[in-house]
Amino acid sequence: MKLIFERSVPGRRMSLFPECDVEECLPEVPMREAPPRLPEVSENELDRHYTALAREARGLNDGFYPLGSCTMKHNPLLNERMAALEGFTGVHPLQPAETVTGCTEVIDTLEKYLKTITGMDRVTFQPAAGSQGEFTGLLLIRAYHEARGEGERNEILIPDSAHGTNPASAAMAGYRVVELVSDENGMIDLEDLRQKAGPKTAGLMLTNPNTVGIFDTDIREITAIVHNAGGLCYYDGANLNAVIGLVRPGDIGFDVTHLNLHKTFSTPHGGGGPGAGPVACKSFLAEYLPGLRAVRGEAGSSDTWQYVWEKHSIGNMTGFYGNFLILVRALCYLESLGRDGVPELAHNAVLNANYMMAKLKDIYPMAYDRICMHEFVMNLDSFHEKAHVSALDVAKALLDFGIHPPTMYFPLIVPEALMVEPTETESRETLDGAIAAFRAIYEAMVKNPERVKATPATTPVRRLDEVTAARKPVLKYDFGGAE
Amino acid sequence: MKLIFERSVPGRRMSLFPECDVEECLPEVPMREAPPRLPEVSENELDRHYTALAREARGLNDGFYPLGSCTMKHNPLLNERMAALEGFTGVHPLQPAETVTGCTEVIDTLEKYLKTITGMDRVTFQPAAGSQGEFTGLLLIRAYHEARGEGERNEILIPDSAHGTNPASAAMAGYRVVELVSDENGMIDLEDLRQKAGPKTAGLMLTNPNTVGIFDTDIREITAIVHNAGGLCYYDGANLNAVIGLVRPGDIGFDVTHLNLHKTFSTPHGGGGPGAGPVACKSFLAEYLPGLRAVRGEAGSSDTWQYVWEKHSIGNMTGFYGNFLILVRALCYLESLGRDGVPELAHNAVLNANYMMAKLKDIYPMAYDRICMHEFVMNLDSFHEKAHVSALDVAKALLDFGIHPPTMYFPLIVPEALMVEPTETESRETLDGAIAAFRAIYEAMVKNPERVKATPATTPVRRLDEVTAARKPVLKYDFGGAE
Amino acid sequence: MGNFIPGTKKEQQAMLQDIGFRDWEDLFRDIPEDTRFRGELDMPPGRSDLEVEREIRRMAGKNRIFPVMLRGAGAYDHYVPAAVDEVSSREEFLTAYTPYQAEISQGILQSIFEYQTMICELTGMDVSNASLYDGASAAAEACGMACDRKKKVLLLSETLDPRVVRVIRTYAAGRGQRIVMVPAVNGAADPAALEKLLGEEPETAGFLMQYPNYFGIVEDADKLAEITRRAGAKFLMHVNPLALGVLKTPGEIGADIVSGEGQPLGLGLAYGGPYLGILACRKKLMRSMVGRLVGETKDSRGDRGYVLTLQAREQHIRREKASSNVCSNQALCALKASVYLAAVGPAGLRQAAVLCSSKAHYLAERLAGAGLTPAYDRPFFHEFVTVSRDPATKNILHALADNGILGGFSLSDHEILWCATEKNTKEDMDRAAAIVAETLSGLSGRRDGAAPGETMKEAAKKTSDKAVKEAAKEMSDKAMKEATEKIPGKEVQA
Amino acid sequence: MGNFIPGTKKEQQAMLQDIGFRDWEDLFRDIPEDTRFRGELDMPPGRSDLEVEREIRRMAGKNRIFPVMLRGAGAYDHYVPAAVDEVSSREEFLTAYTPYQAEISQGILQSIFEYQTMICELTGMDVSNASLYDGASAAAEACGMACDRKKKVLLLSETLDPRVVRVIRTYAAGRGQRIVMVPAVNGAADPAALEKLLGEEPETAGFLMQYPNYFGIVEDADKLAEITRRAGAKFLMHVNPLALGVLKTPGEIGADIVSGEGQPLGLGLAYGGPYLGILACRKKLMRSMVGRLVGETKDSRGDRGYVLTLQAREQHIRREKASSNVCSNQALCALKASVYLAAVGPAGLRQAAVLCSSKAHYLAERLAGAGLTPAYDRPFFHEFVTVSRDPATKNILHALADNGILGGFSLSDHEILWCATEKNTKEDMDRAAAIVAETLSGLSGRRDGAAPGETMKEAAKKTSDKAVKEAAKEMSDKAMKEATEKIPGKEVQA
Repeated sequence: MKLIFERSVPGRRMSLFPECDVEECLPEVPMREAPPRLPEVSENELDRHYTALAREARGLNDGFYPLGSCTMKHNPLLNERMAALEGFTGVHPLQPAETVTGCTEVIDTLEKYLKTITGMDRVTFQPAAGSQGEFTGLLLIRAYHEARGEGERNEILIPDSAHGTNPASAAMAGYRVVELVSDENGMIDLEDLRQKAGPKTAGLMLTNPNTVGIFDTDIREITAIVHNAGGLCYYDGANLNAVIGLVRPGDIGFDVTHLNLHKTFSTPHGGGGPGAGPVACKSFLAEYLPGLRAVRGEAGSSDTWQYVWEKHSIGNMTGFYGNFLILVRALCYLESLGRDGVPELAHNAVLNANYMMAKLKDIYPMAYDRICMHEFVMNLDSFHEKAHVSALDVAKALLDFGIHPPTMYFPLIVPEALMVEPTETESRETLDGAIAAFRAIYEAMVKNPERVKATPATTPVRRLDEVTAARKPVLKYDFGGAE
Repeated sequence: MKLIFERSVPGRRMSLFPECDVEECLPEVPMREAPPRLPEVSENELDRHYTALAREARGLNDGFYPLGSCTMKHNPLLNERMAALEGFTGVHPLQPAETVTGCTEVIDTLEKYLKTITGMDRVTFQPAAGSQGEFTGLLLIRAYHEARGEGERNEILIPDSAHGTNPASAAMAGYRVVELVSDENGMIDLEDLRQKAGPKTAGLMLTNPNTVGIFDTDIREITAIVHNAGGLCYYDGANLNAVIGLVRPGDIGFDVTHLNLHKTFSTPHGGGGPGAGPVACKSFLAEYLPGLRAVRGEAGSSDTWQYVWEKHSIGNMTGFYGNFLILVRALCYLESLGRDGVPELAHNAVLNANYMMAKLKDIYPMAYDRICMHEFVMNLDSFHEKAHVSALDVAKALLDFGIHPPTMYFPLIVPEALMVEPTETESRETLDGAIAAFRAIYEAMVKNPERVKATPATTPVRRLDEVTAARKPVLKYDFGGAE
Repeated sequence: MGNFIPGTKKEQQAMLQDIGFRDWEDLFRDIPEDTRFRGELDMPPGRSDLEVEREIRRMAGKNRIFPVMLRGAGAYDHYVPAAVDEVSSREEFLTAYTPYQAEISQGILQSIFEYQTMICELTGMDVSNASLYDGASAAAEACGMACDRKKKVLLLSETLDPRVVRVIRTYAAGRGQRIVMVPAVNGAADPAALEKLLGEEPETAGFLMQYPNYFGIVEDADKLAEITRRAGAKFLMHVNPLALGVLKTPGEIGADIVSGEGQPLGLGLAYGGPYLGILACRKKLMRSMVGRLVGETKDSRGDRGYVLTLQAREQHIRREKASSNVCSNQALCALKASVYLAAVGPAGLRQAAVLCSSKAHYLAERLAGAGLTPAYDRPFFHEFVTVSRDPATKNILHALADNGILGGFSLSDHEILWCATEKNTKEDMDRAAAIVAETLSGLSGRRDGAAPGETMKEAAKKTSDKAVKEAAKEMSDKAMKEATEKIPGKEVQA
Repeated sequence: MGNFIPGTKKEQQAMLQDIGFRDWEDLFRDIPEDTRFRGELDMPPGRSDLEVEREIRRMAGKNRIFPVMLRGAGAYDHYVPAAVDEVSSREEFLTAYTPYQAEISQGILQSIFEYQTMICELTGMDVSNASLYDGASAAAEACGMACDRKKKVLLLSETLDPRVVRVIRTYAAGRGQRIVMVPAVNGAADPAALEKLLGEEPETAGFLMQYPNYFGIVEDADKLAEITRRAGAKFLMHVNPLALGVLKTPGEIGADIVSGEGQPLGLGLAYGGPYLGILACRKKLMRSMVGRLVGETKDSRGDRGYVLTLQAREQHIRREKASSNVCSNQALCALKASVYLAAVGPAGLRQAAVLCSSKAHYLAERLAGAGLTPAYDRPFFHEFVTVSRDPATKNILHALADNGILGGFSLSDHEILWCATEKNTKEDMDRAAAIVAETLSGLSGRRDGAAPGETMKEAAKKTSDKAVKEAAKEMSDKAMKEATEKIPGKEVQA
C-alpha cells in the first residue's frame, strides 16, 4: 500500500481556507527554510488513501475481538452520535462556567454514577487514560502520607501478575516497587504480603479479578493487612467488567481506584486512544484531587458559576478537564444500562468467558482450572514442547479464521499464555464460531504443526520482521535526496 | 456471506423506544396473523452485518470508476456534512412557508445557478431522477401543444444511439417514438431528420455530446429543423459534464432540459439512488411546471410566505418538493466551484477522456476516431472475432486490477462496446494506472485469451449465473417451512 | 475556489500537449463557435470549504426546527436509530453506482435482496422491487402496472392523500389513463359507491385505497377488496409500512399491488425528500413489475450470489416497450429502511406501532377535552381529524407554534389533521391540549361544547347538536374534495 | 433499557446450564458473600435510545456555543475540514484496539507512521512518537525525558501556558524533579536570567520555552537555545504545530525535545478534550523516547509493513524501569491530525498560519484603536495581550458575550489575551472592536488614551505616559505569576 507521501504531487491541493480579507502579515521573526514536506493531494486521493487504510484495519465492527484484559465490547452507535453534537464539540474549555452548564451536568451526572458503581465518594475526570489514572491515584496516596508526616513511606506493593503499567506508574510517582508473589491459584500469598507490608508501605496496587481472570477471595484480608500497616489500597479498575454492580472496590477496603471508560464503559479504543481513566476515591483523599471543578456559586448568587480547586490539589494531569467527549459516551452508556443493566453486563461477561473456557479446556490447557471471571488464561507450554507450536502461532492461525487473536504472553507468570476475554456483547454463535476455530487449529497442530506455523495466509501482509524493525529503526518516511 | 435473516435469533432485540406513558391502545380493526419475519439481532450483530456488506461494496472511495455515461466524479465530503445539518433534516415538508425560508433559499439559489448554466429561464426540482426529469419535460411539451390546440402531435424523435430511458419516457408520456438514424460519425443524419420532422412531431430528445461521446456539430441546424416543423427540443442533460459552462442548451435551440445532479453536480449515487433530475425550461413553458413553490407574499406583507402553483401546472411528480437533501449537496458543489470552476471541470473531463483514448487507441479500436468529449467508446468486435474475448471479458479482467469496469454494451449502435468516462476528478497517475491495466489485459489476450475469460479471480464471488437468475427468479429469502 | 480537479494547471498543460493539443481551445475545436457560450456565468466566484460551510449553515439556520411535532399528513416524525445513519453514511454505500458489476457489488445487491424480503414480509406480497422515488410516485407506478391496453380506468378513494392523488393524476395524464374518484362517507370510501362505479366503468383496471387513509382511519379493507375483486378489477393498497407492524397485511386482505411511502422507516423529514417508494405485488404480476429487482443465483464456483435480474422488463433493453422509464431506485433510502427494520425487528416495529397508536388516541382524547371534536367516528391509527365550532385552525396552530409545537395540518378553518408518534410524550401532548383549550376559550367564550378536561368519549356522547355535526361533516367533505382536486389555484400551508 | 447483550434470558440460562451452573449465584460462587454488593445502584433505571438521546441532547443544549470566538489561550477555534470527521468516524479506525496484531492492523500502523513523519517534518526533529494525551502532559513527559539520575532540575520559562506548567509540576512532584521558573521581561524569557540560573543550577537537565509563547509572542528562540546548550542543558520547546507552518523549526533552532498541543490540527474545541500530545526528539534520544513508536519493516514475503517497535522501552516489558507508564496514545486524534495535515498540505498550512497571523494583527490594531493598548512590544503570531487603563476586562467580555462573541481570555482586571484564527472575518473583528470602544467610553469617558479608530502603531507612538505603561507591565507580570503558581486558591474564568 502506498504511503500518503507517495501519492503526493507538487502543487496539488484542496481549497479549504478563504482569501485573506485583511492585510497579510507575519511576525518579523526567523522563518523556516523550507516548507514541511506534507502530502499534496486532492480530496479524492485523500479519501481513497484513508479508505485503503481503513480496509486494512480491524474494528470491532469486523468481528470477534477476544483480547484479554482489553474488554473489547461493542461500542454503542448512539454514543458516537451524542459525542458529535455541536453543543459539546463547539465549547471552548475556557468559556465562562455559566455558559458550559451542559458540560458540567455531564460531568456531575457521570460522577454520581461512578460513585455508586465504585462505592467511592468523589471522582476526578482529569486522567486521559488508565495509566494516567494510576499515576494520579498514587500521587493522591503520596500527598496523603506527606500531609500526615509519613513521607518516608516509599514502597508500593504490586503482585507479580500485575500489568506492567502498575510498577511503571509507581516508579513515576517516585515509589520503590515491592513485588508480591502469586500462589498456585494466581492469588496473593497472604504470608508474603504480611512480611512485606510495613512502615515503608505507602500502598498496594491490585486488580480484582486479577490478571489471570481469578477473583482473589482473600481480598478483605489483603486490604486489612495493608491498612493495618498504614498503607492505602489502590484498585486497578482494568478488570471491573467482571464484577461491576456485584462488587464495589469501596466496600472491600480500597481507598482509590481508576476506571477505564474505554473498557468497562464501552467508549471506543480508537486504535489505541483516546480513552479516559477517571479516578474515584474515598472522601479523605478528596482534598488532593487534581483539576478544576465548575460549581454553582453560593446561595444568593445561584446564577454565578465558578471553577474551584480542591484545598490541597495535586495539580493537573491534563491541560483542561480530561477527555470530555469520552465522558459523554460513557454517560450515554450508563443512561442506557441503568441500575439493572450494570450487573447484567457482569453476569454475561463472566458467563461468556466460562462458556468458552468450558468448551476448550479438554484440549487447550488452562493456566488455572477453576471458575474464571470475565477472562481466562491458557498455558500453551505443552503445545510448544510437543509440537513447537507457540502461543504466537495459535494467535496468528486465528487471523485466518477472521478472529482477532487473544492477548499473547501476558500475564508474565504464565508461560506461552493466551488470554481470552469474550465480553458480554458477543452472541453464543460468535463464541461457538471461535471455539470451532480454536479446535480446528488444535487439529491442524496435531496433524501438521508446520501449517499452523505458516499462518496467517489470508492477511494483507504476513508475519513481520520485528527484530529488524527494532534493531534498525525506521520511524519516518525517507523522502530521498538530501535531508 | 450470511443474510441478515440468517443471523437472526428469536427474541433478540435492541432497545430503541420507551415504555408507553399513556394507556396502550390499538384501533379495533383486523390485525395481522403473525408478526413479519424481520431480523432479530443485537446492535453489535447488525453493525457487523452491514460492515461485511460494505466491505463487499465498491464506492468511489475505493478507486477508479470510469463508468461511461454515469459521470462517477468525486463526491465532495463537505456536501455530506452540509446535507446532514439538522436545520435541513429536521424540517417537516408541510411546515408553514415562513418557517422554511432556509430551504427556500437553497432552492432559489440553486435555481439561479442552474438557469445561468443551462441558459434557461425557470427550473423545477420536482423530479427525483433523470428519467423522471425526462418524463416531466415531455409532459411540459405535451401541455404546451395541447394548450395551442395541437394535441395531434404525437411523435417524439429520438436518435438510435439514445439511452433506453428516452424512448421509455416518451412512451410513458403517451408518445410514439420515431427513431433517427446516426451517421458514421455517430451524429444525426440531417436528411433523415428532415424527412421525419413534420406536423406529427411533438418534439426531439437529444443529448449532446451524444452517447458515443461526440459533440454533434449540426446542433443548431437540428434544433432549427425541429422548431420549423412546430416541435420542441428536449436536451437530455446526461452528458452535460462535457460542456458545462462552455455550451448552454438554452443558447442552441433547446426549450427544455433535465440535469442529473448525481452526475454533473457531484451528488452521490447511493448505490443506485437517490439522485435528482431537475428540469429547466424556457419561459414559455414555465406556466406548466409541476409542484408548489414557496414565494414571499405581496408587498406590504413581506413576512408572509406562501406556496403557489404555476397557472397550468401539470401537477406533481413526487409528493413534496423533490429530493431536497440532494439539492443541498448540489448547491454546495456549485458554491465551491463558482463561475470559473464550472468551465474548468468540463475542460478537464474532456482532457482526461482524450488522454486515455490517445494512450489506448493503438491497440483498443475506438468506435469513432476523432476528438471525443468526456467519454469515448471502444468497439471490441475485432477482439471477439480474433480471440473470442468479449467486451464483458475485458470488463471482468479489469476487476482484478481493482478498477471498476467501463459501461458495457452501450450504446447499442456499437457492437462489443466499452464506454469509458474518467471524469475530471481523476489524477494523471490514476489514468496511467488504468491505461497500464488495459494494456496488460490486451497482452494477456494476445498470449492466452482463456486467462482473460477466466477473470475475475480476486473478487468475493466469481461470474454469476444471470440466466438462471432470470429464468427461475428468487427475489426474496426463503425462510423455510410453510409459507 | 474548490474544483476538485487533482491536476495542477501545469499538469493539465503537460497532458494536453502530450496528446497533441495546444490548449483548451484546441481541445474543444470540434464544437462550432456559434454554439459556444462566451459569457460569464451569473454565479459568484468559487469559494473555499470554510466559506461554503458558513454560507450553507446560514441557510440551514434560517429554518425553524420544532422540538415537538404533532403533524403528519404524509411525512412522519419518527425516531431514527443511530445505526441507520452510521450504515448509510459509509462511503462504500453512499458513493457506489448501481450494482451492474455484480462481482464487486455483492454488498449492495445483498442489501437490496434483504430489503425486498422485508417489504414482502411487511406487506404479505410475493415480490417487492428494489424501491422507487417516493410513496406518491410508487402509487402512480402501481396504477400504471394495474392498467393494460383495454383497462385504463382507475378508481381512487377520496380518502387518499391528496398529494398522492396529484402524482397519480400527473402520471395518468401522460399514459392516457382515466381517474375516477370514489366518494367517501364519514372519512372512508363508500362501499356502495365503489360497487356502483365498478358497474358503470367496465374498463376499470383497479381500485386504490390508502391504509390507514389520509385522515388516519383504518378503513374496512376486506370489504372493499371483496367488492373490487368481484368486479374483476385489481385491488391496490397504498400503505404506511410502520402500521403494517400490527395491521392485517395487504396479502391477507387480498391486494394485488401494494405501494407505500417508506419515509417512516428511519428516514428523516428532510423537507420532503429523499423518501422511499415501496412497491410490491403478487407473483403473477412479477413480469410487469416496475423498476429494479435483485435475484439470488450462483457464481461459477457454485457460491451463492446476487444479481440485478429480469432486466428484460427494463428500459435499457425494452426501450419504448419497457414497463416504465424508471432506471434507478432509491438504493440508499432502501438501505436505511432495511437497517431500520433490522434494528427494530418484529417486536420493535410492533412497539413503535403501538406507541404511535396509543399516543394518538391519548392526544385525541385530550384535544376533545380541550374542545376539538373528532370529525369521524371510525377506528384510526396515529392520525385523526378534529373539528372546531369556530374557525379556529389558524389561531390554534399559531398558539402552538409560539410554544415550539408544530400542530396538526390545517384541512380547513375548522378542521385539523393531527398525528402522534413514539417521539411525543404525554407531557408534550398535555401541554398542546392546554394551549388549544386556552386558545378556544379565548376565541369564543364557552358555549355548549366540551368542558375543558373532558375526554373524547365524554365529549362525543354529549355533542347531540346535530347541526354542528352536519356542518362539520360538510366542511370536512369539502376540504377533502379541494385537497384532491388536480390543481388548486393557490395553497397556503400553515 | 439497553444492555447490548445479544442473548435473551432464555439463551443465557441455557448457556449457564450447558456448562454446569444452576444460575448466576452459582456462577459467582467463588466471590465471598462479604465482598458482594447486594444493594441497588443509585442510578435511574435503564432507558431506550430515544430517551437517552433526548436526555443527552438536553444537556448539550444547555451549553452556549459562540458563533464568533476571539479566545485561544491553549485551545483554538480552527476550521475542521470535512475529511477529518469522515475518516476518523470510520468504525475500523474508531473501534480498533492498539495495533498489536500487525498483520490485520496495517491501516492503523501505517497511519501512525505517516503521522510520525509529518510531525518530524513540522518540527524538524528526527523521531516523533505515536502521540500522547495532550500538549500539557506531553510537555511533562518531555521534561521527564530530559532528566536523568544526576540532572533533575528543570528551568521553565514564565511565559509558558500556566496550565502546561501545572501539569509539568504535577508530574515532576512524583518524579522528584525540581522546577525553577525563568523570569520574563516584556513578555519573553529574560536571556540574562536564564544564563544566571543555568550557572546557579548545575543539575539543570533542560530549559523549556513555548513557541509562540502563552502571550502569543514569538520569542528569540535562537538566543535562548544558544545559552541553554552552552551550559550543557537540553533545549526543549513547546510548540503550536500550526505556527510551524511558517516559523523557523525547532530543528533549525537546535531543540533537543519538542512537545506541543496538536488540537489546532483539525481537532474540535470539545471542552478541552480529547486533544493530542505531540512529542518529538533528536535521534540520540530515541531510546529514551516515551510512548509508542511505529517502525517500518518487511514481512516474510519481503513486502513492506509496519509494526510497533522499540518496545523494550515500554512498561509491559520494562515494568518499573520503563521510560514512562504511558501505554496508549491518542491514535484517533493523531489520525485526525494526519488527515488535517494531508488535507491542507504545505501550502494550506502556510495559508492557515498567514491567515491567523494577519487577522490577529488586524484585531490588535482595531483594539488599540478602540482603547486597548498592547501590553508587550514584541512580535506575535496569532495571540496578543492588551491592557486597559480602567479595570474593564469584565465589562468588555460581558458586552462581547451579549453580542455572541467570546472575547479574549481574562488575565487580570486590566489584561486580556486575544486570539484570532482563519475563521474570524474582518466584519466580526470590526464589530468586536466597536463593542470594546463603546464599553470603554461608557466606562471612563475619554482621557488621553487612544482615540477610537486609531491603529495600534499610532496608539503606541502616542502613549508616552510612562507610569501607565509601568502599571500595565506590573499587572501583567503579576497575572503571569499567579497563573503559573502551582495551586491558585480559586479561579474564576470569565
